[in-house]
Amino acid sequence: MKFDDYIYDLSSPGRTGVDLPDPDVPETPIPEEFLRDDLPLPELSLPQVTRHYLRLSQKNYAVDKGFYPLGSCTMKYNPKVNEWAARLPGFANVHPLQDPHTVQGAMSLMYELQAMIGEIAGFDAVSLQPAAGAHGEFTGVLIMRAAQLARGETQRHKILVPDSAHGTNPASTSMAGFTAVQIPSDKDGNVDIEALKAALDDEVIGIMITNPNTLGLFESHIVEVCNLVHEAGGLVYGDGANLNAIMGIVRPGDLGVDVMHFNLHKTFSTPHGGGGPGSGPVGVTAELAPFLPGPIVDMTEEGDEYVWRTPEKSIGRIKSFYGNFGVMVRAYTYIKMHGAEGLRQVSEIAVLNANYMQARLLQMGDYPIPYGHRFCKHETVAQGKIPGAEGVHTLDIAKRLIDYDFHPPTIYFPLIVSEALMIEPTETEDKETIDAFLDALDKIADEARENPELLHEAPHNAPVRRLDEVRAARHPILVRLPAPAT
Amino acid sequence: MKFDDYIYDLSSPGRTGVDLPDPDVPETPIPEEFLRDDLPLPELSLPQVTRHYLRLSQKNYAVDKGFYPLGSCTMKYNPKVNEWAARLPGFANVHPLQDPHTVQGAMSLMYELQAMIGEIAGFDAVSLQPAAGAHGEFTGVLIMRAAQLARGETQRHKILVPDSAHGTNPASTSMAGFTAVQIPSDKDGNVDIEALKAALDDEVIGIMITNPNTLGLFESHIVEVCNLVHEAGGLVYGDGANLNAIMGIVRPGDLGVDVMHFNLHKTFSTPHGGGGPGSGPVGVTAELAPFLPGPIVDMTEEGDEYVWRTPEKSIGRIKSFYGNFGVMVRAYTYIKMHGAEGLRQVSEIAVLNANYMQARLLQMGDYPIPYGHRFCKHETVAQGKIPGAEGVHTLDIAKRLIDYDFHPPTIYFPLIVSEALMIEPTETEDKETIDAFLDALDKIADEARENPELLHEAPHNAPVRRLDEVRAARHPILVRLPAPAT
Amino acid sequence: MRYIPLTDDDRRAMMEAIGIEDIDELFADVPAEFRYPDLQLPAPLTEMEVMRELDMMAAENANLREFASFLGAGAYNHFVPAIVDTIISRGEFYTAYTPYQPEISQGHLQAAFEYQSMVAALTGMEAVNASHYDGSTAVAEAAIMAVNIQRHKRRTIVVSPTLHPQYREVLRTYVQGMDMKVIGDETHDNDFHALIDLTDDDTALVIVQNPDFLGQLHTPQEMQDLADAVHAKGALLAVATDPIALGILKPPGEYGADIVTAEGQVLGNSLSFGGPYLGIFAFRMKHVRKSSGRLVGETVDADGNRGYVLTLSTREQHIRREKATSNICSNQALNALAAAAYLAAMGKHGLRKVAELSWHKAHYAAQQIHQIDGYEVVMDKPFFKEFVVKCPRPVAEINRYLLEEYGIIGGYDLSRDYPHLGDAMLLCVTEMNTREEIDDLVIALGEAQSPHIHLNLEVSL
Amino acid sequence: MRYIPLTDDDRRAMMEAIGIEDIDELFADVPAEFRYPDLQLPAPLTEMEVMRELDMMAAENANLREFASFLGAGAYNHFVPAIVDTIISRGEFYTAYTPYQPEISQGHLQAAFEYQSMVAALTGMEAVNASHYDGSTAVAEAAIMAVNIQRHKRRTIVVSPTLHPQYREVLRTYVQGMDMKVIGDETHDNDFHALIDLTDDDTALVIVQNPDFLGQLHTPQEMQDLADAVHAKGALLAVATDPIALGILKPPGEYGADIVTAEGQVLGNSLSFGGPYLGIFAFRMKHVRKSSGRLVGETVDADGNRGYVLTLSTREQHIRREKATSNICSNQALNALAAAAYLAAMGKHGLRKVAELSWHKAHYAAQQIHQIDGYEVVMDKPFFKEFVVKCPRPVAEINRYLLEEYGIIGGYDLSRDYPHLGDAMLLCVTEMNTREEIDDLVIALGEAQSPHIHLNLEVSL
Ligand SMILES: Cc1ncc(COP(=O)(O)O)c(C=O)c1O
Ligand SMILES: Cc1ncc(COP(=O)(O)O)c(C=O)c1O
Repeated sequence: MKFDDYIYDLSSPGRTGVDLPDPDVPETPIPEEFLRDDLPLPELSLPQVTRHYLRLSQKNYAVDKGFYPLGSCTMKYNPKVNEWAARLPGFANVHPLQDPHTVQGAMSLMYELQAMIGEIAGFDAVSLQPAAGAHGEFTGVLIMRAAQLARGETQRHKILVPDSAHGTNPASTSMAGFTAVQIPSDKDGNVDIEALKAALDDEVIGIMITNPNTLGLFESHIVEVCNLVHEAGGLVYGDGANLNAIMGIVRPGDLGVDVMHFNLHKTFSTPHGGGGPGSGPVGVTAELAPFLPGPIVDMTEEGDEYVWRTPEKSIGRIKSFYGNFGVMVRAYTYIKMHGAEGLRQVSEIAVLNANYMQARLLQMGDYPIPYGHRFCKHETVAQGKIPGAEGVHTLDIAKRLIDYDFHPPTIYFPLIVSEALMIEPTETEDKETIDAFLDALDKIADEARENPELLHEAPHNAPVRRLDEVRAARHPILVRLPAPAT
Repeated sequence: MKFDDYIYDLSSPGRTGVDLPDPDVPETPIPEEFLRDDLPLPELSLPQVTRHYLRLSQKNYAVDKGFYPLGSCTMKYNPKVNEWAARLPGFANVHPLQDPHTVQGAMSLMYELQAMIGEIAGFDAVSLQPAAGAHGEFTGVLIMRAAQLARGETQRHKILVPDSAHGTNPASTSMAGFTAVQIPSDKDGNVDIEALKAALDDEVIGIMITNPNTLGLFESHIVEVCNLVHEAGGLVYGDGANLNAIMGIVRPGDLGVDVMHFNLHKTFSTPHGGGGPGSGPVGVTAELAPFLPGPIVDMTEEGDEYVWRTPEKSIGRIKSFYGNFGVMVRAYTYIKMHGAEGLRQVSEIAVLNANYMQARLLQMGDYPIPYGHRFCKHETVAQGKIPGAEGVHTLDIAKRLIDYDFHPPTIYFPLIVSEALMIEPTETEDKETIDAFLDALDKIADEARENPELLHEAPHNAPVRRLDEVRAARHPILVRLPAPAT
Repeated sequence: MRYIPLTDDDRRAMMEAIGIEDIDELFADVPAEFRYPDLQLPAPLTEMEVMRELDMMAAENANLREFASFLGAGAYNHFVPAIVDTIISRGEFYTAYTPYQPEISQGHLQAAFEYQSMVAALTGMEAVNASHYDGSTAVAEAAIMAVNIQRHKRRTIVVSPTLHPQYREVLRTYVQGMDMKVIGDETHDNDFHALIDLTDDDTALVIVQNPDFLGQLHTPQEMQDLADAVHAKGALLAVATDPIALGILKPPGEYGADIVTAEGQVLGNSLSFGGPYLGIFAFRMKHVRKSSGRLVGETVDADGNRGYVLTLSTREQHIRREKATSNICSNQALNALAAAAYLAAMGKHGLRKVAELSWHKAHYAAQQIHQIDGYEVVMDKPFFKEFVVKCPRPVAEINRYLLEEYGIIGGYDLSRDYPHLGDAMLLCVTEMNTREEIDDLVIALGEAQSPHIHLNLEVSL
Repeated sequence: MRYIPLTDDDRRAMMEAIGIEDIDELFADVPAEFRYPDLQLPAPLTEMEVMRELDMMAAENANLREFASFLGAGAYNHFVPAIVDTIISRGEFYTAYTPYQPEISQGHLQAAFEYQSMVAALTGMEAVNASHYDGSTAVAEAAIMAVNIQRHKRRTIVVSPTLHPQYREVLRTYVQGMDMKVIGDETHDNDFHALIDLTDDDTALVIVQNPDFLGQLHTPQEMQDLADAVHAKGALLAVATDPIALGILKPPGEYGADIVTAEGQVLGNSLSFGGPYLGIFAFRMKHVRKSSGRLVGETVDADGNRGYVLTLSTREQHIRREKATSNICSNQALNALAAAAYLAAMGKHGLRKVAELSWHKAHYAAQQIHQIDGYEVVMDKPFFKEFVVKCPRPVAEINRYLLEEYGIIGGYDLSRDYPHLGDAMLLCVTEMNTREEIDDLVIALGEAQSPHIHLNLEVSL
């Protein structure tokens, strides 16, 4: 009995999971020429569907199941009240094109959310439209360029991207039609100021900077970086993916960042959904506000009604409708439950947890931390280079962690740290869990030295053994349909 | 990292899962003398609570996970729309003592449900108050006695209960203050008519009869049984637990049953909840209607409003308020989605599935079926007496089925079949699943002969090995609290 | 159709295996004259249609997410954190049945064992069963258990007049066929001396409620004195209580109760128009073999690992049949799971705070109402979250005014159960009532006292 | 507080391990002058309070469970069976992230692979990615993919004027920084000849919608002819479609489309005021290495058992950075899961029936409306579930009348996007609209045509 068999293997002709009523209106014939011959969808009963997905779900690791210290992804606890909120009929069953009079509640939520996240990060205006962080980056880059074009600076086409940056930064740059120029990091993990200076010229649109950066380090020269870029006529894009480390601690807008995206699905506890949906609002300075994508929510001058407004010089719509509203509801709920003090505590504990992790790893000595001489912020980047176990790689360590019932950290990123293990505990983990994880790493280091095969062949307790990714890529099978009935 | 550790082991002083606001009113001191010293509840974070229960849940077998042919329990699919319905704020957030004007929707649902289940089983009046089948039995027995007392027949105190009956039948009898008299079954699994005749006298309140009975057999003499009892001045109680076999096929009320309980959590697809809540409405003939527990829902003579009414000679309230309303919502949803034709189909397929199971088992020959010469109804009772494997018992077979990823059938019941395996597939299972279950039984018979140890030590793949029930009963540990802090 | 997966081919193949040509053959043993009745049921609706219908039916009820309410009287509007529904909505939990096969039911069994333990902590008792149907039937089961403990030699149950009227009614329903007496509530005197006087050598059990139906509290000392007196007469004492109150109040286990019952709805279960609720049932370990209901016990598996099983089933109907301690089979397992999840999520600090908030808000409300001309709050004893208000006109009229003019669902009308109180209502205030709601109530009550107010009988929801 | 589990003891122990005395020390590298800003945020609410607030905010919106609606225009009120939410509410699914560790993500990976397969079946295409943000960004990604396939040698995108106006807007936003042209929608002529004429050797992609934004259908033959003509000019064809329509209509894969996009919201995703939705993206296998988005592939594990992994990641930003085919990282995985669950539950028969019901009801509505004096349904082409109605007065006024007098949410006002149509509305009818609603709409439209009707600007919800 394999309810988690491949879905088409559960199908049997004539079954259906959901009945629909017969038409309550006279029927209108559908012209033959339009009709498809066959509709090769599976035919299942509802009990089968239920069991299939329940069993599949049990093969998944998730935050609700255990520790998920995936660096850069802020896998914090997803509060259940958020889910309740997003499913309220007044939010879930509302059409985006309804008359604004009939959706004032939803618009007020967006209006308040715009204001609150602007306040948290120090921006004057916010558009909630982008669907994810990368989408926000793309939006931000277009805004930067639009602002410069408006100033007549048509020659600018380069965007500086630190070598520690997330892949979406250079990808967003070139997707927008610009040239990404890589800037090296210095020995402390900061942007190399000299290299930055050398790269700055009047072709530079600006820099994309992540702070804390992907090494988990606060860019100590951030103000200088912003000043240098501004002096060169450039703008500063802040990748806000790591905002969880600095809420109530410092506001990127105050530091000189001109435009920044938020990852509501990281910082503000909305669930990651197995890869999405996210939400990537963009905040900007007053100067850049006219370029935001629209519509955004505004209030009438009388202050008695919410209205849609598209900024005057908008780069245009970046997505249909207004963004991932369901995600906004969750983020709103979270922020309202925390307030200023609560959010600061979130960041403080996220950073405390990461530094505790880092301190104990340093003490353990088995996993080098290249920038361990500094306090980290919300995450720390170690290396899977266990002394005395040279044949063992980060991948092996990660797979072995699975046997200890943990989700592995992010691996092989950032690229500038070889054999990287990027560990982000978040503030919602307890000390016992972090300690257990550290103990597992400790044991794994011993195993690596004593019995490296154990690691090479890990995982041993997962629903499947190690998967052949090379084969998948060489002969890609992306779809499997039953052979058509003949 | 053991999130499914015992809950107190996850506790740490000072943690709390849910914050509450501070009072928004002036505080009133609580007199010292009333205050407790300590409140030894666990202290957990919400992420811990979430993981704890998610992990516990994964250690449970359930209908949503796979085949659960627990005889007599009708473990059919629990539709998800039922769950949606019961959680509607207009149902879930309504107080039972509200002014009836403000709960007309809920009362109309109850009114219609009373009518529909009365119609399905052929009764003139229904009370929805009993909380479960056994509660309904108890109610029914009290009604029977009250009716007879009203006729002045104070001498009656015995209730006849066939030896195949469910344990709740005799238990309800004696809980009501009466004497249960056991009636044997005949060789065809029916009530032994001669024995019945012999037992009938003017001390008999009536008989409790289950039809189809717990052997899965339709009582072929049912009309005669009812007549005999009635002739002796007795009443017939129908245990409606097995209604799933006969909806649209025959109505117990038509056959002569005077009072019957329904198990909404069996027949009408409401979930079993790990043991409850159920709902055990009682239906009666017009003659017995005045004795029903109340209040029940009635309609004003003008037909414009639902009102509460307690029958004139009511045995009294059997439970606070009106019964398990949340369960009623689910049953109502189910019945409304089926209609007369759909319910008949439910019963037909439930019986088809059971007979297919029985036919193939008979053909297999490894599991004797004492009454296999008759068609069964919704379930069949086989025996764990595998030829050539005398040391193997039903318990071993059941535990071995777990290794094949099935929930075992009901075992050792009914008591009149030794080594009973009581198998109820229900109508919501597909043929592939039933076949896979039969294949597993087939393999297990071979294993029993070839490698009985495999069965004695089963299960091998469950979250725990076989549990020591004797030890649990000998030194009962029902509560485990941390030692008080000193 | 609907949830039936068999295809036509399947049916044919199965009929062939059975050796029939028509499903009707399987029903040949059903008396022909009654076979295939023509059921008069509404035409079937698809899921889409039934959702629309139910949405409309539900909207016809005034629900407490939209209306302020001061109703209690045995069912309470306490806060249920979202986590509770998340947990009880897990298919693995709610679509399982009684854990007859412990090896594949450890999730439920452990959760139930934890429920027993947390309720033991809360009540101060040594043992707790897995649930009864609700607060009322738990009381009735307590009476039967006491008689069983006394080997049926004592057969009188003495009940306090301030035990919930419905509980007393259910108790009487339960014991009507047995040779038992229920006395004590003939007067309305809420004084323990009267109960003690009634207790004699036929008394099996004395049942009181604390906080009682009228919200009033007896001090732990009064309770202990009662227990001592009852015990001195050879009887047992059962206390029905409010689990929320136990967040701050000394538990019955500390003042001599032999059996503790409670309506557990307040612990994470929605109001649901009266059910399903949760009968909490706790007792002294020495009486365990006379106790009713399912019990989960700790044990070990074949490898020596800790595990949980149903235990002491020899008390139960499926083993003991007519000699069982109770007929209960299906219980309120999922409601007990909700209670466990609630207690785990609220924890020590959360539950305490819920209790404190209820206390403070109820007392604030009582003080305000007491000051309204024409109203009088009965304050002869301390109370927890409910209190009695004597009103200047019939409660039904006042309540209608509150509802129509303020959208407030008023208190419980005591005139039927406690006529000696005159026009009196039982008001309940919990952490869910905001100060604004209370202040509105006070204003509305003030207005409602005039008998000249015009009442429009139509309520628009 | 809230979701933070550390106790004071924990904090102390951790600070000691780190070697600090105050958490502030961890932030010493943050510029002091900007450290610890005084954030002006609303005071924090507890869960209980926030639920009350959100309940009230949500109630301020007219929701389609209470109001009849004929709005479509890219977001549709189709039926979502309860099973879908049951599935996507499983914590194991929705609290996971991108399955970077396939061994503990087989549940999600298999579900995503099944999504790809079912969407391939539906669209008639060979390959499908794991999702884009929505229907609009899927179109923009198609344009970029086409330019990549053409190695940037062709840089013009020809779009039909009846491609959703927002999709065209998003496309233009996307390519504004690239040396690319978007043409074709300067006129409102919904004729393929014009598009074919515009297609030249700079054309990378021609994008049409079928059924188009105005609901109209091109025959498979017209579509095939278009595809042939486009291909003959060396360009590719992308078709944006409606997955529900494909329940009955010949899929784009059968008439020559190279890329198929769609708004997948209709497949089991709630309207949610515009998002999160689902960008469906299907294409020919030969273009797989230029495709954007995540792809799940089948493979085997070390024991040779079937399993699933993310594959061809070398196209993606985390590997290829500035050379990636797209910048997408987080996608709409959970919405794709909802779509998979929906397709699995509805299956072949259910989806067909949804499509048929939408067809029949829309046609019934169109016929009725066409008969109302002053209204005219544009019928020059067949349509699926949406159609254009020319109205006797501004649509905004009519809609306000429908809403206020009948609680009906009317159609989409076309006057901004298609001014040449005059006062015209795009009406959408699905299986969710009952005949009664349609008949009410017809009556209401009839009444609303009089310009003398008094309109009260206050909507009461
Ligand atoms: C540092 C950083 N920047 C940008 C992104 C992209 O965000 P999204 O996945 O929401 O598109 C991520 C996501 O992992 C990230 O970690
Ligand atoms: C035949 C029969 N009668 C009565 C009952 C008792 O029903 P309940 O568990 O709802 O009390 C059962 C339950 O299993 C049963 O199978």
